[in-house]
Amino acid sequence: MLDVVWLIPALPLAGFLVILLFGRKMGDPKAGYFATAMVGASFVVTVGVFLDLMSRSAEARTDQVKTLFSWVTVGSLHIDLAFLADPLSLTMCLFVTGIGALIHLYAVGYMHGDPRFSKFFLYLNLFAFSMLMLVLGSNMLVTFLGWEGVGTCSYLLISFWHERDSAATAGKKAFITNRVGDWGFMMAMFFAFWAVGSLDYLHINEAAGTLSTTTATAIALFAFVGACGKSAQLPLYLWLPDAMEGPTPVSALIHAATMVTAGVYLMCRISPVLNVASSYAPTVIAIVGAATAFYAAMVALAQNDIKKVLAYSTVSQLGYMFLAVGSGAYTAAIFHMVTHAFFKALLFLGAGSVIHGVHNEQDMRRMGALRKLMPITFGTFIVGWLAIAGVPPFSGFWSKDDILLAAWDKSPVLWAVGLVTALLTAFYMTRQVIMVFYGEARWHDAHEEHGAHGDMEPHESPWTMALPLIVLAVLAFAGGIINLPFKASTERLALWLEPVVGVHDSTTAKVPFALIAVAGSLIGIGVAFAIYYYKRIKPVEPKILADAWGYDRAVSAFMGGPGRASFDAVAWADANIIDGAVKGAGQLVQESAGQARKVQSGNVRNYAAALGIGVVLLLAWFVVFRGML
Amino acid sequence: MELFVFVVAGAMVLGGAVGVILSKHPVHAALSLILTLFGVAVLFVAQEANFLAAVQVIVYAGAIVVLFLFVIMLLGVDNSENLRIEPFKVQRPIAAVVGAGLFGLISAAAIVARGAKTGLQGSGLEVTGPDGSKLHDGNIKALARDLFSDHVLAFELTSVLLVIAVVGTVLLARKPRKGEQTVDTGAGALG
Amino acid sequence: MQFPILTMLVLSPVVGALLVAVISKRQPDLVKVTALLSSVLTGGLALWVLFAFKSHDDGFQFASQHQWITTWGISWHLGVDGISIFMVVLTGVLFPLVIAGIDPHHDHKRYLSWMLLLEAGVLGSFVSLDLFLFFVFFEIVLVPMYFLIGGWGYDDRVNAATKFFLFTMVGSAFMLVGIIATAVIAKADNGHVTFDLIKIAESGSFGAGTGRWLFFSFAVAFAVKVPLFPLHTWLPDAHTQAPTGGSVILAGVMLKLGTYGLLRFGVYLFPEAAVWARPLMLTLATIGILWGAIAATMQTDLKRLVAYSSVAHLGFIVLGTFALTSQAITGGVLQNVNHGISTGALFILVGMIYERRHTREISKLKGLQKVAPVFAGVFTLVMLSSIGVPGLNGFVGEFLILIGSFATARWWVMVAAVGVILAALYLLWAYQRVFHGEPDEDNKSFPELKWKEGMLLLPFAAIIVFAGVYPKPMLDRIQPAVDKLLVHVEQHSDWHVPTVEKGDG
Amino acid sequence: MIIATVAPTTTWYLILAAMLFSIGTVGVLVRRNPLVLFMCIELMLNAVNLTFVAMARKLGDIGGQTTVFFVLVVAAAEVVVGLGIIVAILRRKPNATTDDLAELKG
Amino acid sequence: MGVLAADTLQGPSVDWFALSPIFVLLGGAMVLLVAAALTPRWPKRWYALFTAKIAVASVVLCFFLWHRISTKGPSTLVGDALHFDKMAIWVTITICVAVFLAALVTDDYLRREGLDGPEIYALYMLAAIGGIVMGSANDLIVMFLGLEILSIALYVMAASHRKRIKSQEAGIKYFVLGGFSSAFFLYGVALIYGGAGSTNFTKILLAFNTNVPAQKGHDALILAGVALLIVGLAFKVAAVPFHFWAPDVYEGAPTPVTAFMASAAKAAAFAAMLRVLLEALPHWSADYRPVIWTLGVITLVGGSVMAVVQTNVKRMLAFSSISHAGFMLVGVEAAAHTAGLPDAGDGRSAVLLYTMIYAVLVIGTFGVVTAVSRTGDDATGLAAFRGLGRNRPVLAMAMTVLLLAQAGVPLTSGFIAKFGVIRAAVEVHSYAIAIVAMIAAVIAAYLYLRIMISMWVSEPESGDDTRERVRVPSFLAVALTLSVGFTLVVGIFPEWLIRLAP
Repeated sequence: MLDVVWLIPALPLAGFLVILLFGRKMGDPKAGYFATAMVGASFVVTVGVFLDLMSRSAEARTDQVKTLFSWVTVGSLHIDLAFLADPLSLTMCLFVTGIGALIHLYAVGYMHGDPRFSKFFLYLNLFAFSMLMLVLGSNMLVTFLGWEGVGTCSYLLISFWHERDSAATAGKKAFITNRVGDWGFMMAMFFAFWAVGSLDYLHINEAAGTLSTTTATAIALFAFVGACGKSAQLPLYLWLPDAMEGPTPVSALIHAATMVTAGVYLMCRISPVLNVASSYAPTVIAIVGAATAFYAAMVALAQNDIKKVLAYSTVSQLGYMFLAVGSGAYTAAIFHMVTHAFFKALLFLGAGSVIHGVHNEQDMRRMGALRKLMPITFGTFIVGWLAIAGVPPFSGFWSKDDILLAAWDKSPVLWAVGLVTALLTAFYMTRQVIMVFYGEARWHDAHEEHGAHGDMEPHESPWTMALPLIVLAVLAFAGGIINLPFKASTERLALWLEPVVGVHDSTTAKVPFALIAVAGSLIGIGVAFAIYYYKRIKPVEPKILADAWGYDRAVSAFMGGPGRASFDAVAWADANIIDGAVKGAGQLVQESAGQARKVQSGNVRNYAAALGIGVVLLLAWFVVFRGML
Repeated sequence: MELFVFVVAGAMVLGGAVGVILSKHPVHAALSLILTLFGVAVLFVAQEANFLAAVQVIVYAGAIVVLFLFVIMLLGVDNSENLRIEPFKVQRPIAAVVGAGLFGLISAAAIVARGAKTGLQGSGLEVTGPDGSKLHDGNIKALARDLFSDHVLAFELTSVLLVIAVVGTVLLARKPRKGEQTVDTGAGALG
Repeated sequence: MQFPILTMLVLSPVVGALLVAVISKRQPDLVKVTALLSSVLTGGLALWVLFAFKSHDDGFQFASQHQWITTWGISWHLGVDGISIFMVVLTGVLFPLVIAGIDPHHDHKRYLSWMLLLEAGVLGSFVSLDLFLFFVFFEIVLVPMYFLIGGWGYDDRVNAATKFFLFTMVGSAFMLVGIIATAVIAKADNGHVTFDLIKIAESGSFGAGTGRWLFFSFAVAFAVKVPLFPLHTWLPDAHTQAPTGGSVILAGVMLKLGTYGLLRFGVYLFPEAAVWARPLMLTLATIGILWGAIAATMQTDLKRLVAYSSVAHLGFIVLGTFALTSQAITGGVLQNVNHGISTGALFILVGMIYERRHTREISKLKGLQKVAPVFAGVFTLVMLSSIGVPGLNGFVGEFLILIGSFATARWWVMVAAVGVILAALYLLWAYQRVFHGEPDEDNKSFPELKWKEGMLLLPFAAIIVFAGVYPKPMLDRIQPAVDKLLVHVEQHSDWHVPTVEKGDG
Repeated sequence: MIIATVAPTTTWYLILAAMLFSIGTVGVLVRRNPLVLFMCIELMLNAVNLTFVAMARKLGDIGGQTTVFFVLVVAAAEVVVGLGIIVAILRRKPNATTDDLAELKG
Repeated sequence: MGVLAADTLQGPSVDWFALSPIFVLLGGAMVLLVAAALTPRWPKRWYALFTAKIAVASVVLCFFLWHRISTKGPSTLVGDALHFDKMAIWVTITICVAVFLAALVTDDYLRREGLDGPEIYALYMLAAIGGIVMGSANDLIVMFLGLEILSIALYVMAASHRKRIKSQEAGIKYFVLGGFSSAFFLYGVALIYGGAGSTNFTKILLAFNTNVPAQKGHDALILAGVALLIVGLAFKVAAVPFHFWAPDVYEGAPTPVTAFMASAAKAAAFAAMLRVLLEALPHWSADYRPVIWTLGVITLVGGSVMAVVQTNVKRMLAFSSISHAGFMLVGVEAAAHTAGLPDAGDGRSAVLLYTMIYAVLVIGTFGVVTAVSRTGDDATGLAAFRGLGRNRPVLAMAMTVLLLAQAGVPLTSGFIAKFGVIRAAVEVHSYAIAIVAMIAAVIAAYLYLRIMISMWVSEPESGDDTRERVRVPSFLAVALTLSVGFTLVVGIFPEWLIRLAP
């Protein structure tokens, strides 16, 4: 099966091409089903490849490179369009195609009736293709191809409803912010090529041991800059909350489950380099991760948009993953990535279902009491909530616990930040659940305000949307079994990934920390209930949190103010100084000609005088300077 | 003796020249010119160019100046010119500088180079008799000899020049035929 | 004797132009068909050259040399190598498309004649192996382009055309003196005066001072043509005022005369000086990348924006050229082609917008994607190519330039790569303002892409994707010539192309 | 007696000629009447003639004198043509000075 | 003191055949004048045809003479007064070509303007003799006479349009300034004669080959003479600051005469300059070279810059002609570097090539202006060219080619000409002036562009359609065809002409 690894991205690509050509003819919903089928098929192939790889020995799992053709080859630079099928990439592929297929299916229901239905699936398939390229690429450039591809699809999908200015702006913002990160990615590539002479992961990781510390640090940190862009870390996270302008399946697939984890994936992929880098490199990553996690969790406390809460939550959880990466616990990062993909996709899809149900309302203050009206959505959402809150035995508990443990090994301060973040996470998720599903139904007023017509009663979603919710709920609940920390043999993921990312040895006792974490979660949930359900405590939702500490506004103000002014200055200088010099030269000629013209007075005596002066000058030269001196 | 001639003739030459440029009336200018031409003729004699002196008087004073006077009379352009007015302020200072410069520089060159010798041997100003005696028409003969040997081409070319002068005057003097309109609107309708 | 295909290639558009000029004005269809046939024939010849071109051959192929002005040591010497082959092909392909697909609206006969003459000039420039001959073609292209801008351009066309003509001529002024001086000075090595590029380059040994001055004289001309910051200000004017066809050709192939010239005549003839001038050229290129991008961002005219983007893109090519590594130069040569395709297509699209709306003001356009989704889709594809998204052609060249330059010009690359971010900024922002949003009254009736227009754009789109996915055939043909050039540079200067040591220890 | 002892050398004549020439030049620059202007040119030509004759004597070469002939012819031809042009103009613009003939300019 | 024997005069031997081009022209002029005076008015075009045939006959004779020089080598004629070498023949051909083309251009013009008659044609031929003599002179006096023949004929022709006061103004301006400057030239001849002992080039050279003035200042008279000679010639070629007459005269003179003036007179004057500086005065090349350099630079810049603001095409072309003179001075400067050396360098042949090319070019250009100026010869503003591309595309195309050639665009003869002089300059390492020349060419290009814009781009304005239609009579068409043909042929296949240039 390994030989057909190329089929994994090829199937969505085929889907893209078919929909490109015949999408309109297929129409709603056939195009959607077709797209789903392609990603589903890709999942099947992935499973096949996965099983094939499983059957091989651990040593033979890491160097399975399948080359399609030579892509960019100049001199010493050999870049093949090749796939690296190893435990890490296949893990990614499994959940990318798996969750991807579910979300495709979900989208068939969600996007039903949209005039650009087929185009949505066109982009979605293209995204799946790009994401798989990113994951499977055997060298940094193929990854970069996918990296930019997912960015482009993200752009296209965020601004899918481009008639809305905010959507268009958000799409652009996402792309450009990502590009800032891409700059880092490119620099990492350049450094790698310069130092190693190759962009192949196998070569780079093999040569990692021989790299100088400085080079390794440079590669690692530049790659991290790229990761920050893609995975929405401080200070580049800005685009992700805005990206919620896209249709909800997009948010679920791209901005929660898959694309945003690419940064984490990249860091794990080049973990050998990171391991030999200066010690401050991982520390920087860990600090940025922890800071982001905490910061975003704070912001999530005060959001009222159902998707914004999840968006900040995603930022926060990604911060967790980087905390893990920075702490050297790559397996934990991947583990959390997988579980996060399950529960966050679930939460987003649930949120989408809610939005769908309440007719495109996203403000939680205009929801409430939906648990009866949307039972499936409610039930699955609860699973997601408990998973993200870190309540055992839901999947989130296991993965988060792993990370906290690793953080403790790195530094107790980081652990403390992580713990507080976990508490906050539990709190704001509980707040969300209560605001959406409990309390009084506030959506009546909303609809009256809108002057709605007919029966606007919220309703449960169709099966295409419900089925993915249920599957994901199961995964979110049970996802933890892939890496249970009871004994070495139950740490299946760690074993599986060990040939690629190594193993993170920890001697710290696990149980006390697990208990502390659970306690934190429960405290968060409890406080939230006290505030929002029982209304015992007055909610504190400072504006500054809702405003994300004003960071976004400050950046916008900078861009619109000094940034734009400096751009204007360049444009001005171009027109007036550089082109001005050119025009000035022209004018100089014109003006001196105008002056000279006056001498050409038409009077013959003037001409004779000029001639006479010429004569005297010539004579003076010849007689005085050449003859006498 | 030669100095005396030089001074007197020089005074004539320069006086006449100054007269030309300072007389308000063109007729006076023409008369002053005659004075200069005579002075030059005298100097020719002093320089052993007797024949040229005669030609100078006949051609210049006799023909050219008469032609000038003729045109002045013919056209009646004998109104005097007010020399006190100069529309171009810089014109006269420039004229002064140019005049002084020319004079000064060429004189300087003449003075500096006064001792210079050339490697060429002159052919002599006069033809002598077979016995080396001086002939009364030696200068004329020498001129004639030179004119028809070394300078024969130049001499022939003067004929072309004269033909041009003839054709030119014919062309210029031809009056516009009847009915022909002159185009004087200098505005250049399409300019 | 070998079939003189390159001579045919250069002369067939000339013949076409003469035929077009001779055919009566009353037979407009015949005029068009003749012009098209002539350009298609030329394109066919160009493709023939491409297919007959031996990859992995680093020398000049199809070379033909005939006496021309023997007294002055000038010959009709043509040949292609990996550096020029794709420029020839691009020229051969672009012209038929432009001639077939873009309507000048009036005076077709004259327009087509100039177009074909332009093609001959451009092709001639790319295949000349004689300095004099090159100069002749380099300079002659100004004339048709001048008339195309002046005759079929927009409101301010006269000023723009004049500026274009004079600005470029100033550069050429230096080059002409430089060319002659090169030949005269090289006489000492050759024994007789020759303008033959190869002879001079292989035997010429210029003293450092002399070589630098000569290099400077060439570089000025090419820098104007490229255009390199700060000599670029003619370009926005020329592009904005030129008719669509003119803009496509201008951006597509004419600017490449500059980058091509820098490589072929600057680096090849004066390796020592080129190495010496590296810091300056790299800096100017880098400034140009950022400057062009920033200026593009602030433009209010869509076509002007694309024009400034050319300044930025060509900055990359110059950067690659003077990085003097195999990857960077190969990338630069490739990027010549890629930029020609994507920016050419962008100009076609902008031209179509102008045809429909009679404005190029970004502020007057809005929401076109809603009314013309296919048009917007094509625009998006081309735009992404121009931004340099991997998988499309624009990326490969840019990437090679940057990665190749990194070894020898690290700090410049780090700054220049910021241009990649800015490229996204100005294009996406413009795209948003033009295509996104709800169309207003004026833009509601914006017509969708027509069948014929689609056929025009299809080849562009095909190349954009193909060259992005599988650039290997191109790279295989470019690289040998580039490597040969680098060996030449190493032999004639103290330059050493860095080789990657496995692990820098 | 100074007069008897000092003979004027060629240089004297040259200086005299230079002075005459300069006066002629100044005349061209300051006189507005075209006829007088021509006369000034004649002055210049005479200065040249004087130079030629002086040189001829110094060099003992008849060529200089011959040249004076040609100058005479040239002067005559010039005057004929010049007066022809002046007549043509003055017939249309009586009493015109050179300052009045300035339509062509710039 | 030399003493001559009073025996019978033995005149110099005359090689009649070698002088035949001059005699043909002279005879042509005389026949034309006499026959025309004795017979009733000739049929239309006969005068021009006759003149053209004479010019062709001269050129044909030149071919034989050329062959003779090629085989037997150069010599001098009529008592060492004239050179008989390839350069002389080259100048003769150039001037006869100018006569030929000018006659064709003049033909219809004279009838259009109601000025028809044989005199102008006779003057062309006579002036040509002057030009040829200037270019072949081996004696300063002969050169002076040639100069005067050419000049006086031109004064007359410039003033010959009886109906245009501008023409007469041009005539008198040219005459006054011309007389003024030839006085300087003549004074220069006198001083050199005084310093060297002869006016004959061979003898001057000889005098200083054997007796170089050792003492500082002993050559002061010669130096002053060189200065004045340069003034006279610079005036003739219209070099700044001796150029002031040119724009006024070019504008005022009848257009075909302007054409003749710009071609033949310039060619003759440059040939004369080369003769004087290189053959008579090579010993002073270090003295006059900086002067030529300076004149060249200010002529190039001045001519180009002043052209920029003109609106009258004839005036523009006058300034452009000044700028071209600057280019030729670049060549002269290059030639001066090798003056008197056995290896003569390329400067001289470059200048001669330039004069030939420019002569053909400029007559063609003014030929178009002749057609466009319409009856009255006054429609020479830029506006008069508006819409020419639409109404008379072939004429406009011809003008475009000629203008591009003047601008020095490759594949036209103008480029070859410029390349030649720049190459000559670079060969002697005069880089600065070469670059100045090229930059000046760019500035000058602006004015050609303006004319082209007027023809092709500018929209007709109200009133334009009421203008007299531009006619292209057959003789003019022939002249333009030949001129454009030569421009392109030489531009594309210049080898033969370059090889010929002496």
